Amino acid sequence: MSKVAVFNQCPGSEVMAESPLAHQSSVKGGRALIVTEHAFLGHLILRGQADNESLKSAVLSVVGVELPLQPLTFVLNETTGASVQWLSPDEWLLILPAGQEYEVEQNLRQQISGHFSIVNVGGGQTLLRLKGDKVFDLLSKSCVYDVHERNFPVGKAVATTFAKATAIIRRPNEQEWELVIRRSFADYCYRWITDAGREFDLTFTV
Amino acid sequence: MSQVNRLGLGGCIDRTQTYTFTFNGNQYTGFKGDTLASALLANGVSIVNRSFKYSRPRGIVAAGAEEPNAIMQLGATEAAQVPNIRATQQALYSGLAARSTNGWPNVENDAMGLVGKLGGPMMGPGFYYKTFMAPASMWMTYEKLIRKAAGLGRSPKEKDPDQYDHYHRHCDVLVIGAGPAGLSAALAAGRSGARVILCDEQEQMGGHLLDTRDQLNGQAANLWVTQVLAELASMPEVLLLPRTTANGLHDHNFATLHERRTEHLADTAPDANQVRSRMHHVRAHQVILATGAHERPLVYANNDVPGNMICGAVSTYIRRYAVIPGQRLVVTTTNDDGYRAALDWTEAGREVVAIVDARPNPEGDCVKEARKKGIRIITGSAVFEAKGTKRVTGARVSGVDPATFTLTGTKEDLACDTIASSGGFSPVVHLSAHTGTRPIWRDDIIGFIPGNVKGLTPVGAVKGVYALDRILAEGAEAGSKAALASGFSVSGIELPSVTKQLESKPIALFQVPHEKPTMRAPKQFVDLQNDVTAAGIELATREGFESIEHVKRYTALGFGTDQGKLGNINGMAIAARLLNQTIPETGTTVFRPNYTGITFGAIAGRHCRDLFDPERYTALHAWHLQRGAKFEDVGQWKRPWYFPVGNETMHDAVQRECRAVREKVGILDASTLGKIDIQGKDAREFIGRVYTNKWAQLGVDKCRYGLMCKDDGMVMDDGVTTCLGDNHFLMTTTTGGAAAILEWLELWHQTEWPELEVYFTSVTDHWATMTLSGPKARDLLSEITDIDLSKDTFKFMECRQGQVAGVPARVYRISFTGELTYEINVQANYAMHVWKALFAHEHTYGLTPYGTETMHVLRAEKGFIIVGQDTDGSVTPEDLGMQWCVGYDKPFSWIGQRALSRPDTRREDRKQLVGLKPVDPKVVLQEGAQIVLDPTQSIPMKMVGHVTSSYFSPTLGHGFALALLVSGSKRMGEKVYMPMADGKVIEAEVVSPIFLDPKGVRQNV
Amino acid sequence: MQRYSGFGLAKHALTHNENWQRLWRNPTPKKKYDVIIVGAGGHGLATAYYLAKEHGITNVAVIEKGWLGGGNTARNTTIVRSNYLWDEAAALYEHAMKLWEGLSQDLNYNVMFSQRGVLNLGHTLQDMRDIQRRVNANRLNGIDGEVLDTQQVQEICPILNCSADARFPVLGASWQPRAGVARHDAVAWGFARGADALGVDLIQQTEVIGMRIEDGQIVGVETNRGFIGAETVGCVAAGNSSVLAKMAGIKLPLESHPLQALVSEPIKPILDTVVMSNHVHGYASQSDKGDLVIGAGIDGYNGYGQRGSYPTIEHTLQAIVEMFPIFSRVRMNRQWGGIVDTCPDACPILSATPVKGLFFNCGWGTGGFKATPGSGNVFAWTLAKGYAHPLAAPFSIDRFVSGKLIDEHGAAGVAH
Amino acid sequence: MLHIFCPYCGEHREEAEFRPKGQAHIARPLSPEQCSDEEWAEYLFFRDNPRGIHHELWVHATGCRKFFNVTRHTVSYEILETYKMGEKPKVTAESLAKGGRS
Repeated sequence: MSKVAVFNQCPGSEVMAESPLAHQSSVKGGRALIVTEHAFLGHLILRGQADNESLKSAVLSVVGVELPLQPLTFVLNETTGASVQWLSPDEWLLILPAGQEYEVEQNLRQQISGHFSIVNVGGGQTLLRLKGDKVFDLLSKSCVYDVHERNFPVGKAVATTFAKATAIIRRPNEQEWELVIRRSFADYCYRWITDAGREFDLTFTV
Repeated sequence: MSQVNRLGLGGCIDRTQTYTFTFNGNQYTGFKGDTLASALLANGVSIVNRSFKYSRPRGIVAAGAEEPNAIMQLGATEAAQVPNIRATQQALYSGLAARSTNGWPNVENDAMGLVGKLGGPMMGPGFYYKTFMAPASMWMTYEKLIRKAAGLGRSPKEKDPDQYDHYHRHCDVLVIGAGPAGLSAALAAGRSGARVILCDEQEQMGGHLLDTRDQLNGQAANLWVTQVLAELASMPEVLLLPRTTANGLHDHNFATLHERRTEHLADTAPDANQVRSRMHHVRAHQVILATGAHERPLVYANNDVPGNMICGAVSTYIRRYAVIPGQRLVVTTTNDDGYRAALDWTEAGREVVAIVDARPNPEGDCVKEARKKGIRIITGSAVFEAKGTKRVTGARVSGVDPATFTLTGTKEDLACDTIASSGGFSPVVHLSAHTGTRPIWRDDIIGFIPGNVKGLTPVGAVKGVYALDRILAEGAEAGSKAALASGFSVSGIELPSVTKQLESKPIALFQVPHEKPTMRAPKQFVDLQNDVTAAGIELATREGFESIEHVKRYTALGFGTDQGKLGNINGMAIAARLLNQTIPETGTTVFRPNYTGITFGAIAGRHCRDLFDPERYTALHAWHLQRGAKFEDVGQWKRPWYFPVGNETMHDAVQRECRAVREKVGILDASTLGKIDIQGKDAREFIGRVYTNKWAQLGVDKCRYGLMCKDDGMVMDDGVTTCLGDNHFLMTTTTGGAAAILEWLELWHQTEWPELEVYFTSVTDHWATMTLSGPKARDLLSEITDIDLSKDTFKFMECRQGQVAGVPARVYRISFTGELTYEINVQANYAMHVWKALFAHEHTYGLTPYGTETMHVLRAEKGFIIVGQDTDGSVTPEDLGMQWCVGYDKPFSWIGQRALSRPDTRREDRKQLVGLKPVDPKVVLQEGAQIVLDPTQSIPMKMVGHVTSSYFSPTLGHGFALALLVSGSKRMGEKVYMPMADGKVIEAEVVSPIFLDPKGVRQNV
Repeated sequence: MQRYSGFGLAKHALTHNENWQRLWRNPTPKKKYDVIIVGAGGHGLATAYYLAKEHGITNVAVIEKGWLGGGNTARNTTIVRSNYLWDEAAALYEHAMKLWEGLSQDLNYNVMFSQRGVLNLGHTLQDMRDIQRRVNANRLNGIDGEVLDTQQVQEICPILNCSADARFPVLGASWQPRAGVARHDAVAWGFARGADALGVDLIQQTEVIGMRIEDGQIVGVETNRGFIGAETVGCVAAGNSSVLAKMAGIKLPLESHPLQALVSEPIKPILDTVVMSNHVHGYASQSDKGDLVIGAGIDGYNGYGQRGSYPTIEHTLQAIVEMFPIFSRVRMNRQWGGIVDTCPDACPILSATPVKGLFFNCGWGTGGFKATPGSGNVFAWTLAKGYAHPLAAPFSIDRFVSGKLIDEHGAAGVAH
Repeated sequence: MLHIFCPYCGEHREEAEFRPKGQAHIARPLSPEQCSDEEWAEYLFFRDNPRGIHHELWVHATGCRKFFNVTRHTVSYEILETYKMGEKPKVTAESLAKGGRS
């Protein structure tokens, strides 16, 4: 018997999932700031030693990208949409297409040796995508972190404060930004964003 | 009234846009581009306020942030009221409604003025410390009267209709002040491609260049301003923030900038989506301080009568606003700048009676120009007294010897209605001092300049450089250096040509001596807003207040809304003279944020109302709302407190919920419990070190309750931890402790035991937890699960994995109610599905949702503690009678163990957890009631403990409580007493804290 | 000493206020004193005053590195109350409260002690349990106080946001009517004037730079103006206690943190009582001059800079706007910081030390001002007798070894 | 507001992301049960609390969640270095005294 309990936490498609913002309604507005929730993605926290070769090779073979060792970066698999993000020297966030988290976890566990952990956290966080000319302004109103393009190029990912909550900010491409927020704070973040985005005539799709 | 003082030409105002406004109920007109002050002056309004202590009439003195008198109440409606607006910094807008803050029945005729006149001599500094002491009982009455007379404007009585926000910014170079120094600095830095922020507190950028007589490139200086601003605006990395005051400069170059976004347009934001003002939180790599200097007035007798102004303000009103604030001007000055006011005045076509210059032989270019224009110049002299009460009617002039502080020569009275004075300049060093650096006194410029602050470069007038060509050059150099220091390559800028002006040196004069001694002369004001006089400062030093901080505090010098921008240096200089010290010996004042006041709303930003603090919701929150739950705040979480049905009271609802759990089945949303996933081969060892009890033998799929202490031996958290695999545990924490406990585990791992192979990951939000509790729990759950729930297969304190309502779930058979309980955990996105599936069987099993209150009653019946309610940071596991949960012989000295053997923790008479049963079964003890053994003793009574939890139990049929009681474990069966506020004494019997099912039969069925 | 009165004011007015006497002398230090007090803040001056007045010990020097009353005495939010939870702390603060009640008359100096009452708000059920517990304990200790419900709170403070839809609704409060505020500077000046009149030397602008200890006995202090002898030395130098202790080779269980406060611009009277909330982290009162006096929290890091972090100020004003939405358009005038020496149990240290004759009075955290006369009174007794006053005894430094802490975090909280 | 270099994230971050955790390098005694009450009290409560150079523990709470050490001046608030757990400070009150810097 494995020393770690792993199980598929996703039911079949007959079970209706509810995102953390299920109770909130969409806001219709302009195109200067468009926020869209991407719920139900697979989120795994991977922890281990950065010098563990099996860790690196496992991530490469299972997720198809190099394990990012450079602080504050993440790597996107353009084909699958999966990504691996550096969170700390021994911690990474894997965001996977919906429903793949169990398989990925199993595959990683088979290939990684030594001291590591993998934890499914998909129920506990959700992802917002932001685009439009006013994203910089919205983020600047909300975060103490410098989101100017000189400091925040594509491929950067930073965990920081977001208003009075916390968030991970990611920049997958020139046009888009991503916010990973915690489930229990999601309603607060929604209210904050809609309030702070009011002057930009925001659109928020949940 | 028409705009009697408006000049026909000139000024940066838009004469095509006329605004109507009111002041003290009278209607006036002004133009777009006016400030409230310039508009009032244009309309010939002299008296704008009454003074704070003596109720003397006061007029406008300055044209900017240093104005002490023109303090207004603004707002046409109640909700839009703003107290203490400086008229000199408030842009005029259509419909603006302003009132004076003092003066009854009005500022022209103020009844309190009489009190000021008669009582004035008794109202020296600190007079209230010397009286109002007898009889002692009368102080509160005296105080009411004192308070009534105090204060300036008033707070609105309604909520603010406007919104505010924050903006976090980062830049390479922050330039504060957009005068000549700031503009050239910003331009030099901006051209390098650096990220530059240029802010300026005024409506228009340009600072002194907007009203200077100097020309740039042979043209009016403001043309150069327009050109530079246009170039800056075209640079993508340069941000221009006009109407933005840098009000604080904090550690590591963190600046707070307050941007007024609609305050210049209307009482409230014209568009509901606009923010009224915005705080920019700026982290700058380099800061260039280009804040300029404030002109100092001279201190002479009756220098507060309306019509007394500072010279620079006179020029500003004439040149920038095309307003001339009087008919006949006398200038009294110690420097060349005073002459500019006279020149501007005479060019505007009104009479300059004389320029009175304290210097014996002034020879600058502007002196020559004044002579050329035929203005009378009286040298070696000063105005020592102004005549008039509601408006200046004349100036008394005498020869003066600053060195001996005496008047010399003959005296002469000049008829005039305006006296403009200039005693030199005080650099605006404020921001440089906010992180504790003291400004440095410079005798040559007769002022303080900024001390050394890392990453801060003062430039221009703020460091005592007043020649325009040098200001521009230094600005450009500082801008280039700052960009260079931030890693950019620079090429410099071409500077505009400036006609060199020959200046003669200023002379140091602060207070002008009077023919009478200071204590007997008419009042010579130093701080106009707080009615601090030179005599007041003299009295303070006579009474032993020799430190400048004492003088300030005793006289209130500099404590007004202007924070002494005009008066502080004069006050220091006067104190220095009286104490026979130099100014630097006397000490500098400490400048602290804010530079100018900022509304609370702007500082609070968007973090108010429902955004004051995050509300955290579980995945089932919407269901609770729909079911009509009342909520309890637990940390940031909103937890259902109870679920009233119909018109039920809380008591009724809780009794019903309790019965449902004890008799049928209830369900609690326990998702807020902290959950930490722990993996690694040393997970078990680690858990054993942080919990008080033993974990070595816990098998897979088994659960165990654990207590956590700090290393001082005091209980800090508790919860159930489950072994999911040999190297895998799931720890639960209290709702409030979740984040702190995760950090606690990381702390120990990262700092003390990095060799242990273990990782912690928060899964609090990931798992939704539904606690199904009651005798029917098994029957109900078996309807929708494939897990074998039979008693002997799935035992108490075990965990199983399976499907619940088609959703993969971990089910823990643990109990906080004492009943048969299954805690169903599913990935939170599926929680609502499972919850609803359970409620599909609501009526079959009598399933009842219950809240935290019922949970508390049920757990207390079982004697289960709530950390933070039954403990308070001074309670050990032993005090709780939980020796069963303490592994005294564990090989590792777990956190808290050593502290338990200290003398005080070994004491036998510590407070211990007990149960209390009120003798009257109907009584519910008050939580927080103090316990005594002898209720007949007199006060102070010897207290021996207090009630921590208390409820009425429908199951027991009586009230019951948990309490911490001195030597409680030895008092079983004894009676204790609780003397209550209403005089009643409640009697209770000390019993075991476990009131129900001590053998645990019910949870083991 | 020239006595002060309303009549005196009128008399002096006739002579143009030219005959007022100094409040204190500016003496040259003597070679030796019976007692040296290090630190001329409120507590140190009160100690000197009571040493002279109650124990007849007048050969006393108070040595101050800056100006008297210039530390936390000049930087606090002036709140005075005695509603502490534990018997030991309550007794000490109530002793102070009783002295406050006659202080202006005793000193012949109006310290403007205004007993306008203090509300400590409760926003959660646990807040209310703690309030009940504390008020019950106060009552049985003879300290005034009652528990109010939301309606009663609203009646006492009509401008407080008591609506049920506030983020953290006000569930009730404790109310101590005898509590209030005082004029902080006047307290220092009144004690200084009183002590000086009794013969105490107030030596300002003189810094202690070392302790001279012989055979385990203090014999005096080294200063930047030379050695000054005394076999009894009491250190009462909040914000500098650890530094002084180190000079004597002693380590204290203290951390010095920045504590910030701020005032609004003066406005007409609108807030007639003191309102404090631990839960939303804000407290406010209105000074006689009209300023709203607002306390912010302690910054978490150690700091001797007399300034703290801006977010602390920001958070405090968010709390104030949450509690008093009508203040949104009132402006903050200035902020400042003090240095508080905090103890692990949020209670002070009034204690002898391993060095004979050397005593410390420190660690008051955020609670020092309200204790000023009481602290000085029991510390004077302790210095005069050489052993702890009964009210000071529980606050010995030994408690950190035995574990007998007096945990006042609940009552002390963020708010003071 | 402090600007703190996180040695794990490799860049300066705003104070709002961090939490101070008191004096650094306070090691828990390896054999607590062998400690005297005085020694245990020393470990629990007694701190250097210097006016000047202070080595202190911080955690990058909303960032990488790593604990690390900061050498900071408690009057000027200047941060002289930050360093990872397990490392020793390069700047100390003694080294500054020797180097003549203040």
